[in-house]
Amino acid sequence: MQFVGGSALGLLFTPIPWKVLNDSAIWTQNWPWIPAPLTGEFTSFGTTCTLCQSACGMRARSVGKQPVSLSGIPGHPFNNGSLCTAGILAHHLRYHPSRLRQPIKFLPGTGYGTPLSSTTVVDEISRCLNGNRGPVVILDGRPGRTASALFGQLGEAHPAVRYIPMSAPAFDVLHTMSDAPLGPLGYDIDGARLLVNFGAPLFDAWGTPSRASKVMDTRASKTQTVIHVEALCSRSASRSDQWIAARPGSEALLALSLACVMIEEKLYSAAAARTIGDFGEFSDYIRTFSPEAVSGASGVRPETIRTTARAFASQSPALAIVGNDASYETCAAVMALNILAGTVGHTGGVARRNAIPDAAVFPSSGVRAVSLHDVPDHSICTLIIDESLSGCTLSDALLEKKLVPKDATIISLSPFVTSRPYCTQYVVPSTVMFETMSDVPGPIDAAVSSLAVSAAVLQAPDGMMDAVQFAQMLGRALGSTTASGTTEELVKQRVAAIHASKRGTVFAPSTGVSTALQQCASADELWSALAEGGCWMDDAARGDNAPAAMTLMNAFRAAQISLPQSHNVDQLFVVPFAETTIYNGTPVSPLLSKVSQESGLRLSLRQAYVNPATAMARSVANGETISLTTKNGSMTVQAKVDASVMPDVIFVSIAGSRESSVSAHSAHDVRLLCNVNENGSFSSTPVSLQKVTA
Amino acid sequence: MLKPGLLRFLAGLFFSLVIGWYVFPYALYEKFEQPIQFSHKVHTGETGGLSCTDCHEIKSDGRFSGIPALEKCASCHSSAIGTSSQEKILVDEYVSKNREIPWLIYAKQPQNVYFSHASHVKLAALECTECHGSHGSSDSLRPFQRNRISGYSRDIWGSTMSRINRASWDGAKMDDCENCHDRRHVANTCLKCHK
Amino acid sequence: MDKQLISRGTSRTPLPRFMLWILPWVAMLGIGLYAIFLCLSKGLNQTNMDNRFSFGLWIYLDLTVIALGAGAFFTGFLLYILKRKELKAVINSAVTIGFICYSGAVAVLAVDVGQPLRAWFTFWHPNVHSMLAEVTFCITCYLIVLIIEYIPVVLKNRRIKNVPSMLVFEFELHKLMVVLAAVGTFLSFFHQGSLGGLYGVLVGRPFAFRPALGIWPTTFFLFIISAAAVGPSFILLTTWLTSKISRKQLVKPEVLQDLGKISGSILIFYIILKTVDTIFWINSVHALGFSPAGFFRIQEFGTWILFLEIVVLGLVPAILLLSNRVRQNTTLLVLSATLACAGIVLNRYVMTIQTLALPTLPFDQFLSYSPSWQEVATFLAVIAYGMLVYSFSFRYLTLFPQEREIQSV
Amino acid sequence: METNHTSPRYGMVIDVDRCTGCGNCMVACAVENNVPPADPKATERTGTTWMRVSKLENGLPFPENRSVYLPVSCQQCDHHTPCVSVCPQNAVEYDTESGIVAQIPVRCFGCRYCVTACPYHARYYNWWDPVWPEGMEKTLNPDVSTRMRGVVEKCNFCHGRLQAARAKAAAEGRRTIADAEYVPACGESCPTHAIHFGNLSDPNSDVSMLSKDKRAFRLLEELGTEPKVYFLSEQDWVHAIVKNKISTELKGHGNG
Repeated sequence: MQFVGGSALGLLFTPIPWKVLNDSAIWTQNWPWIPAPLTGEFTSFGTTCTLCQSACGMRARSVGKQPVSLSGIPGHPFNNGSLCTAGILAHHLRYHPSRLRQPIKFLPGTGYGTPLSSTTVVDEISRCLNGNRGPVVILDGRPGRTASALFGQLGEAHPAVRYIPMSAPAFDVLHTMSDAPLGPLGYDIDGARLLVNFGAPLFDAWGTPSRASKVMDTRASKTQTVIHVEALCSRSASRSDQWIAARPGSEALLALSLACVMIEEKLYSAAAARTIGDFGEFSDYIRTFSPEAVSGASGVRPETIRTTARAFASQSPALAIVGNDASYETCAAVMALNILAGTVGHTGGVARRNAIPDAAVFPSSGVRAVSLHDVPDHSICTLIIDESLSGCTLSDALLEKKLVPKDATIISLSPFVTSRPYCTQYVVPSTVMFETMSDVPGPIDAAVSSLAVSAAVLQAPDGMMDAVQFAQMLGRALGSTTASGTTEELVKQRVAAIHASKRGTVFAPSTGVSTALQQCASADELWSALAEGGCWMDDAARGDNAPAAMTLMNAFRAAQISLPQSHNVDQLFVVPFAETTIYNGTPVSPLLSKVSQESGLRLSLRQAYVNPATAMARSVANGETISLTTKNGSMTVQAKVDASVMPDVIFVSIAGSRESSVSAHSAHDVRLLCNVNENGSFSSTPVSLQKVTA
Repeated sequence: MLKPGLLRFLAGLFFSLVIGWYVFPYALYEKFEQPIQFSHKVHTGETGGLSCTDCHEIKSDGRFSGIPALEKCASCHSSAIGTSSQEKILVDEYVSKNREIPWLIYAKQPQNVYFSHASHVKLAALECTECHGSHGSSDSLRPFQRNRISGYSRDIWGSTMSRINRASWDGAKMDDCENCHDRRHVANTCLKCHK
Repeated sequence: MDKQLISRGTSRTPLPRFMLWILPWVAMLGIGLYAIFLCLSKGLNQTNMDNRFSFGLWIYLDLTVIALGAGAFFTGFLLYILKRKELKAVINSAVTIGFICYSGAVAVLAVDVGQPLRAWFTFWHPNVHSMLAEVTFCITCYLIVLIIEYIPVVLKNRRIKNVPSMLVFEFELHKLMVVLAAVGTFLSFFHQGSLGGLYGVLVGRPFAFRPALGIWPTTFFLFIISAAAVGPSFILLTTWLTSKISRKQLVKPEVLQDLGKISGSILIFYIILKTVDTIFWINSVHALGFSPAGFFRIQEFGTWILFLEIVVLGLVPAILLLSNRVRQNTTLLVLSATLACAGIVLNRYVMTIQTLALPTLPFDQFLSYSPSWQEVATFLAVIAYGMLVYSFSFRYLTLFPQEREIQSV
Repeated sequence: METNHTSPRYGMVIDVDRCTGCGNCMVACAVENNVPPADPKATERTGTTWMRVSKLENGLPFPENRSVYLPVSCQQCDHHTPCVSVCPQNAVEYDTESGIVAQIPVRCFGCRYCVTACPYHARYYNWWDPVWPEGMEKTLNPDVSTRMRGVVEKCNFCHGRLQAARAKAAAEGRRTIADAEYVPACGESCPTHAIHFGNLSDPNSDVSMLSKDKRAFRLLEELGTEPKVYFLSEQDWVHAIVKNKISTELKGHGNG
């Protein structure tokens, strides 16, 4: 007893209790399961973002070669120091939890897959391609890359292979309206005085991320006006000069109504009208869509339509643009507006870009590329998709329509495990940004062709392929020849060919200025400027470049636009809603939870915007769960009551639908609820809403 | 004559004191040998001719290179210069295999501390010995001692458990930083050092 | 063994019955300990607290039990300093309740903080401006005082008393009681006050913020007075409850009436001050850019809650307790004491929970919060712990010295 | 003395008319400051966003409804800083050399009193231990320490960047740094250049001049906490709503 007492007292005069107290507190400050940052030399390097086609120049701060943060390169002609939300997190994609480590073969329709070895998958793909079952279609979500050229070569060399470059849907339609090939297209937004935007998230990662800043900077000088048409006051709508709230699905009617006013009041470009072969028929057709006739369906007052049409005609050059998820008829109607205004091929309109001068490297047989729209329904037996790039998405519904029912094989190149496992048979793991050399075509909102390069700085995991290697692998499997060489060699050849053309300007991040390519002494100098995050931009096409002959009515006959009979005032509609294109469908960094799950700044998966009046009428409070039922199925979502959205329309998030897991492809996917348009986009669909009580 | 109760009490007291002051400090730390026995003495001064900053340099952006990477060693020792067994390990195990040497860093700061050698060496003009003592003239590398609870190097607490009568380089606890800042009338705000 | 531990001259229920009585409390404590284990090992994500409701059920519990436990210091103060000898009948019970409330509160606090192993930083690197530092210091010290006060109660147990050295120890400790009562009063004064100051200093929470009188916000003083007012009421209540449950008369009726009278006279003083404070608050909150009516126009928290707190659960029991006729009637007396206790429970709820539910920023929303089962289980564990300690103390220790006297009559 | 000049007081001016609410500042902040992705169970109220963009609405029904986005980080209160005085163990400190309100997570023991004290809801408690997907821990910024569960953290104007800028200046023998050398991640990442940052003590700095603009306002100005984060807006309704704080009561019950 006394001994214990003595020890206890003695203990207080030793370091034991105090040091243990101290060190155990320090232990909590350095828990071994909390990761610590890397240590090593702190440097930086420049590169180009490959998440979308905008080709933003970015500077990576890095520990050794490992990027730890990304920022835009100031002065860059495309992004001028800005990046989009996904771009800032591009260095995380390499470590995405759903990153595919080895090839997978899926049991069709189930979502269950088994891993394959790299050699087996090549054998199986080879057997599959040579099975002589029917047409093989290669879809290229981002034309203009070196890999695209190789895919194109496959299409030219092999009779069974069709190469389909996927450009913006509006441009696809414009191509079909022109009697002669138009070549590469882009929007010359910088040159436009008036911009009428049919729902494109102009200020939210649709084009270059510096676009919002550029438009705001013109406000002081009032050199550019932006009119935004959308059913909710989105980020882009609220920052535009004018917002026209139109019912979802009425964009095509509204555009045709603008065209109607232009024709009625003879506000169209006479020169442009002369090039339209079926102008008379078109004029007759368009008169059906008078502002008064369209007003009811669109919810837009006739005076607004007339004023907008007059502005569109008078504030030349005026440009109408449309989002990438727009329906075929919207694209056709909006492009018809540009044609009527005579701004196709003109400054401030739809720009016709010169092709990249790389014919020396990739000679083309001149076979016109096929559009997916022209491929007959239910005809594709084997589909090859290059999904190695984030940000380019294809409509599942459209693919389903084009594939041979139940018996089609899809072969996908993808970095992530969750790309369409329900209908894909083979997924070949691909490299991601920072692991591979890649060249990037220019943004949709640039008037000229361009090229930028993203270099490989980190070692790709074993067994990963980039798109060029994938094309070469397919070539070997098909017995066709494709350009040989490593990706870097091929891209370098392309750059050398551009240098040889002496066309355009080059932006070098090291100096921060753009200079004429003619002053660039060697191809190596051009290469090093591009490799550190610079870009080459072609000269603008000179003079009047308007298309010589157009035929419009084919497209409108296909579109079958009609005025809705009567509008039931109590009917609710559901619309799939993606706030920004970059999050749509492809995996993004898990850190984007900051803007959705952790803050509610943007909708998360299974959330929907509901107008307060709509919610109140059905006793739904903010945050409550609602069940949505259409004739196609039903799903439950969380209601986010928001006064900026149109009453009687439920905007359901599709962001990240493919992120989570295979089970996300069950009937709970909002896209399966909605009616599908001709081009795979979704129209607003009548829906019934029930409050779900826990 | 002491009562037996008191005796037992004193025995307990003595027992605790011995355990606390002799056994505990020894048992608290785990010892590790460095991968190579490096002699600062051979490399510096008249024999080697190198100064501290030749290997431990401050980069132009103010970041400190800390313990030099293998590249630095290899710039002289691409093949063996002398005959020592330690140099042979360096060349055979690390330089020729291009493997970084897993040095155990005595003065390693916790990751919540931002210590700028640039401001202490270039602005305050402190000598290396102020904090690192005679490490630069040592002939061999003492074992690295790691606190079993906190994981810190023993150099943070200092060589003596009581922390009485220490030299300026013996210990690098926050108190030591603060005292030096106080003496030199430098601010002792949290953000001065913590990140 | 059991029989030998029970105080001489008192009778207690048979052991099996006692076991049956404590069993549910033991189970409750067990579940609570499991919840505490979850919170400590996995972190506070086990609770429903969040960055907006960063204080929840536990802080509310702490504030409430410490207010109710104030009976210990205040009875001690009255007995030893003001020499109100009649309170000797309940002092042991008061000390036990104080000990339970404070040790329970400290235990919950240790779970409530994210890094309990760093809690000693408060003593090593204290911020003297922080109300919480003041609370921590005083509560720790006062808990030590309560332990020392509780030890003699334990040592008076029939068996322990047989050990001579223990008897000496008890005797020596007893001589300290006056000093301890004084120290306890001093410490209690500060931590009851600082608990009030805890919310009163929050300039960012205009609903709770109060201007300073000297260096402390007015809530500092209101908390001291309200705790002093309700402490005797709570002792009255617990004594009556114990008596009902054990079916024994434990104290003379005058003792309870005295407690009620003390409680009532302080309560009326408190209510006057509280009313004055509220009026001042209504007139000063405009200066912070908030409308006082706005706070009550939101959702569930209407002005009725203010009325309930000040009038129904404040003024009414105060007047009742001050009436001789009411005090003569045990039922009314107990009812009034219950109302008074409920008033303080509500006051602490308003201070902690309502303050956090109200928006501050223009885009904030009114928030709701409901505790997770882990929080509730931890809360109940404290109650179970209290019941157990009190039950054992009542069975084996002399909590009510008058009991033997009354029973022998 | 180490400093013989007036210490800088860093501040921020955010032009809400330019803010599109894209969220770049939020993710750039998380990257810079090693804030982990959300735990699967995290919500708007338990997530950690040192910078959080909130939507401020004019309260009118569709289609008159308009909104602006307010990026709200720690407002770096200069006076009566609500969180500094409440911390029991000095884990919160007003940094006299930069005007930054410092939060030292390794000192913090997670009592959350400061979280309660902050009217701007700018303080975040770590409800979970941080978890990064395997490999992603390689992308952590070496200039900022990672935190553990059970402690509070918040914006410190990317203090790691200030320390890096100071180290660079020290290497060049300078004791002061220019405004352009130190920009927090949110300001750098803003695609519309809505976030201005600099030294408010320098009357000629960009932020000093903008803070005196008639479009400028601060949040909860009457509390007297003197925030060093200013907002700019030309829209009268924004000023009106910010002044009349409690008017949002009609928004009703929120779980978010």
